[in-house]
Amino acid sequence: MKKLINHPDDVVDESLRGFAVAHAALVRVSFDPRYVVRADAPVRGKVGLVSGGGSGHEPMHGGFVGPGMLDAACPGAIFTSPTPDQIVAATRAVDGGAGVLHIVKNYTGDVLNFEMAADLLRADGLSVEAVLIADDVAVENSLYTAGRRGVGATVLAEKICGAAAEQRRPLVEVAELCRQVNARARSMGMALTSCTVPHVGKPTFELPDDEIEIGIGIHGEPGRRRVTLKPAAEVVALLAESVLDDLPFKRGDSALAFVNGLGGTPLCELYLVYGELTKICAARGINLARSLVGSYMTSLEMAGCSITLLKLDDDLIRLWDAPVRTAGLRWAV
Amino acid sequence: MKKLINHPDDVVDESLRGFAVAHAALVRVSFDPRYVVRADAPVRGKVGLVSGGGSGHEPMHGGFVGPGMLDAACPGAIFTSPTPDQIVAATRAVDGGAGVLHIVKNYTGDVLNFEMAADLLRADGLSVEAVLIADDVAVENSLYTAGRRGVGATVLAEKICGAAAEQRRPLVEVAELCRQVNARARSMGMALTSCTVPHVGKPTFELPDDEIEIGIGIHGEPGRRRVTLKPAAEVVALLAESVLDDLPFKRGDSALAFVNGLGGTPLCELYLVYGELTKICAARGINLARSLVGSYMTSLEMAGCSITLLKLDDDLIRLWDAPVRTAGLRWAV
Amino acid sequence: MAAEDVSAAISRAGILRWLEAFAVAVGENKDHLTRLDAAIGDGDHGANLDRGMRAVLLRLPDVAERDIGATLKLMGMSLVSTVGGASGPLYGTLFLRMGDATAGKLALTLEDWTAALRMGVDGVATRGKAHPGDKTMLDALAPAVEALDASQAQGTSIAEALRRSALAAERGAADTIPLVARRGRASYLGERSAGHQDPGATSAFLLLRAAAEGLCRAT
Amino acid sequence: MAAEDVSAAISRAGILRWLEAFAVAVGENKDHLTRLDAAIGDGDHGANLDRGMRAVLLRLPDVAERDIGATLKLMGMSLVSTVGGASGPLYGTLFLRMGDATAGKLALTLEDWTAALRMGVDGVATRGKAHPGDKTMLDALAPAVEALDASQAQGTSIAEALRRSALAAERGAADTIPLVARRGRASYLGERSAGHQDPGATSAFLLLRAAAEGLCRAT
Ligand SMILES: Nc1ncnc2c1ncn2[C@@H]1O[C@H](COP(=O)(O)OP(=O)(O)O)[C@@H](O)[C@H]1O
Ligand SMILES: Nc1ncnc2c1ncn2[C@@H]1O[C@H](COP(=O)(O)OP(=O)(O)O)[C@@H](O)[C@H]1O
Ligand SMILES: [Mg+2]
Ligand SMILES: [Mg+2]
Ligand SMILES: [Mg+2]
Ligand SMILES: [Mg+2]
Repeated sequence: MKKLINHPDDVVDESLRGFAVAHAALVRVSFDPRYVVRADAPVRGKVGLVSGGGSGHEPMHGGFVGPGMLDAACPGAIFTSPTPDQIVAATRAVDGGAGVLHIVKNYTGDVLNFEMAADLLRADGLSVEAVLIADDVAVENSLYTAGRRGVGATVLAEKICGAAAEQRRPLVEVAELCRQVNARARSMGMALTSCTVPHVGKPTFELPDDEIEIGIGIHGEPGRRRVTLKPAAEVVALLAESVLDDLPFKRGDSALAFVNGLGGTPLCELYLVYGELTKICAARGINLARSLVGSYMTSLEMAGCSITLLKLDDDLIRLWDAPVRTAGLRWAV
Repeated sequence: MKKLINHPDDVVDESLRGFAVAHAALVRVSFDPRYVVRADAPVRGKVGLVSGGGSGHEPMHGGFVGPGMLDAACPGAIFTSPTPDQIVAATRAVDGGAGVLHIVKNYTGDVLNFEMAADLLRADGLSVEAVLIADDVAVENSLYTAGRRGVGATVLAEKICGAAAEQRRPLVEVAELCRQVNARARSMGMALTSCTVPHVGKPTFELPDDEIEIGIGIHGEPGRRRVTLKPAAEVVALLAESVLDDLPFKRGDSALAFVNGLGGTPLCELYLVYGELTKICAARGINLARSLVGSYMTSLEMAGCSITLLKLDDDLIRLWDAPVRTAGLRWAV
Repeated sequence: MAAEDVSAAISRAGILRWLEAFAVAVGENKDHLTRLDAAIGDGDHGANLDRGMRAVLLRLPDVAERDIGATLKLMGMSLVSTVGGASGPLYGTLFLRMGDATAGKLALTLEDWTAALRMGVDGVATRGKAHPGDKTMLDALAPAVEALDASQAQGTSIAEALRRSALAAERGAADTIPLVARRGRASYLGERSAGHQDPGATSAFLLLRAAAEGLCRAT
Repeated sequence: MAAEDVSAAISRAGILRWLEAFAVAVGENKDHLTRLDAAIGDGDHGANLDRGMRAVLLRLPDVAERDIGATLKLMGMSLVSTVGGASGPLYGTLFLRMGDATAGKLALTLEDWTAALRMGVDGVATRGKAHPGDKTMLDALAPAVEALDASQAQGTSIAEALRRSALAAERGAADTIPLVARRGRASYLGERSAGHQDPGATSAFLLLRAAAEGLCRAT
């Protein structure tokens, strides 16, 4: 295992310590329990947005804390959901009197920990809503399973709901918007290589030199299938078609395309992937009105990418374009 | 070789195509000859800033084209400097009547191609200045060699000179500022893994599982020495001490710290590195007044990082904080 | 038979021995649990539980003088706030509910233990929305409760009842091997989850084996 | 001897044969040059020159009717605008300067050729600020010019002169092996650059071998 770390037990705290110093103007960081809040939290009268999940997906979620996006993020151990006490403390820290929305990726661990936290908070009289993000088309959607995983749509939901909360929309509206974003977004990812969880010390899975995993999860969960290494055009077609067919996206739809790197794939490849995606969408008559290309929701040093498409309307475009000032996403401010 | 590409010959153009669509509001892209210019180029009365170099270092340089930073970037083949015709065309495209500054990383190829271009442009009556960036302390500085390589300081010089040009400072001043930034900055990098140039198809060098290369160049040029894999704290100490001793930085200095990822290293490790760097600088009495942490000057998918320190003064701080709106760096606007 | 009844009961010391034995078992089986979780999950179950049980051990002295309910609640709270993942809230719920069921008690009869474990396991089922056969920790926990019921009906000794419940949990864990996961991270694998033993069911077996070993040590 | 002089002279066709032979040699030695460059540089010299010479071949028909100077200038321009790296401007300069020296000519004598190559090589030295012994292409180019001077003094045939200059370039390239690089990317290696043959000197030898083969083919 080759990593720029000290002891595996200390990775999350030490990384967070660097993050806290680098972005001291934007955020405050609590180490016990562990959470990141925007420097000016709580913002009176604004719905607070809290997310969280395992670490190792940086910049998500801590890098999305700041004006126009999240009020707080709760980083768990690497690839392990945070605990209720983190979520409770973060929620209290950002409650500005208008209630708090928990944006939760649909993994059993995240769901259960956020539920326990919400139970405790509601028992104390706080107004808490939770929305599950479940946009990964690689997973069969069924009542008899844990359901689809939350992937790329999480970043989009956090940005869009963050803008809505900044406009002082009420909790029910922000929560409904979050459900809308989830309903209108679909994602699928692929891996060229595995990643190594520090305390495990060896790759999560083995992938032969000439194979790629289609439908990979952001913790290295296996995907739909393995196929032989292909030119990018074919890989993108595989991902894009699953995504486009699922909603389905229709000719004339306006969409936001999010090409996300998994951590070990360089930006030049992500732009190449985006170029391929624009061709496929053009052929299907889908207008890519907005885009985001970069490594925003990573799986440590895994090489690969995911593609997310979000069906846009005017409100969503305005909210997407609204100012955001976080370590990971920043514009118009 | 596992990459999200089609044919190795097409990587640069195809990646640039995706980049052009993703950032159509910010830049225009010419494919023959190949260059990227800000959408509103030329800006009348403003010194034009042009840089360029081999591709594979994204977001540098194309991702730094936009208001407050570069006016144009010339991407060469992967790790190969651009050609004079690209530089000539880009320079003409951004000449707003106040002259053009070429910011050139000190590699023989970059230097010679920019020189030829400048010769041609000057012969045509254009006012062109060139400044070499040579901040890599891993290389012995000597008149009898190609001299130090240009690394992290390039990004800082492009940002700072971009802000100065935006203020309509004249060419001689912007060029002098660029030389100042170069004189006040030092860098050193290290690699955990090699990278694979697409048309070569295999790793540029072999690094055993338990060794790292200290002083690596951004094209995989060998560094000062190989050492066994160490905890991040020791690695950062190795890099930081070389950097700090070279200028030297003194107790009481104010500095900007730039922790740069080489492409395959995840952000959580870079923040951890930054955390270690803050401790070392604190112990030396150096005040890290500004910071930049992320993968801004990469070597394809190489894992590793570089550390750059720039000695700040009030003017440099103001210029650093000034608005910048590019694909890769964006704030205050 | 009053004398025998008392010696057969579960004391506060027995509860502490149980928790310590579980912590030791988790430590010893950390890599095993991690390997099981790596096969059908994300390879952190061993590390998660180990982190949690080490935290529990550190805090046990705080409750040395408290009743069993308080001890179990503290155990639950510690797990909830240190484990994370799916197993944190689930094991946390198990202990919190067992703590509710034993609030104020200084010793437990077999009936008390059985009722408390049932309440805990029901809590796990409610929190996780899993059913027996979904290939989760419930597949070890539920048979353990049933075995306790059966032992009670047959009037076995408490030591024998605990032994049988541990055995039932062990069988339950082994029986997850052919199952297709319908809950938790393993469910993403679909059919490919069959052929592997569930890590959570395996740690649940360790928990009940620790109970058989520690709760009422023969003196 | 006018007849022999003419037959011994370098015609436009000879120049085209030379450039084609060089393109072929670069194509055939692409991997070899890449390996040499990978050892002490960045492994792109083969790809760089090959890209450039393929571009040159595509554009040669444009100058089929033009004089030698124009042909060499076009060659230089093509290399400059397609090769990049250090070798692009350097080889580009070589050909541009040779083009200047042969402007308007339809055939070259040995004197013309020697003078043109000297001008080209001087251009390379000026542009690259390198000296013989710095472990660069100059270490093959400079001996080739010297050999031509010597042949001229000795009055050898043009074919023999070209053969000797190729041989001198080959030796010069081989002699770079023990040298420590002082220019270009290889200089970053310091002492570790010794023991490897310089890629640019190697391609320069290919250029002069192509000249010996193509410039004045015996008919
Ligand atoms: N919904 C559920 N109900 C009951 N147990 C579950 C549920 N989901 C997961 N589990 C148990 O949790 C175990 C995994 O725990 P762990 O690896 O610590 O968490 P995570 O899956 O979040 O990484 C599984 O083996 C399974 O026994
Ligand atoms: N300053 C210089 N003067 C003469 N030749 C040089 C100089 N620098 C480099 N070279 C030659 O260029 C060759 C490398 O060319 P190439 O690999 O194409 O460019 P780059 O080094 O930019 O990758 C070297 O082997 C050397 O012969
Ligand atoms: Mg987990
Ligand atoms: Mg090169
Ligand atoms: Mg797990
Ligand atoms: Mg080279």
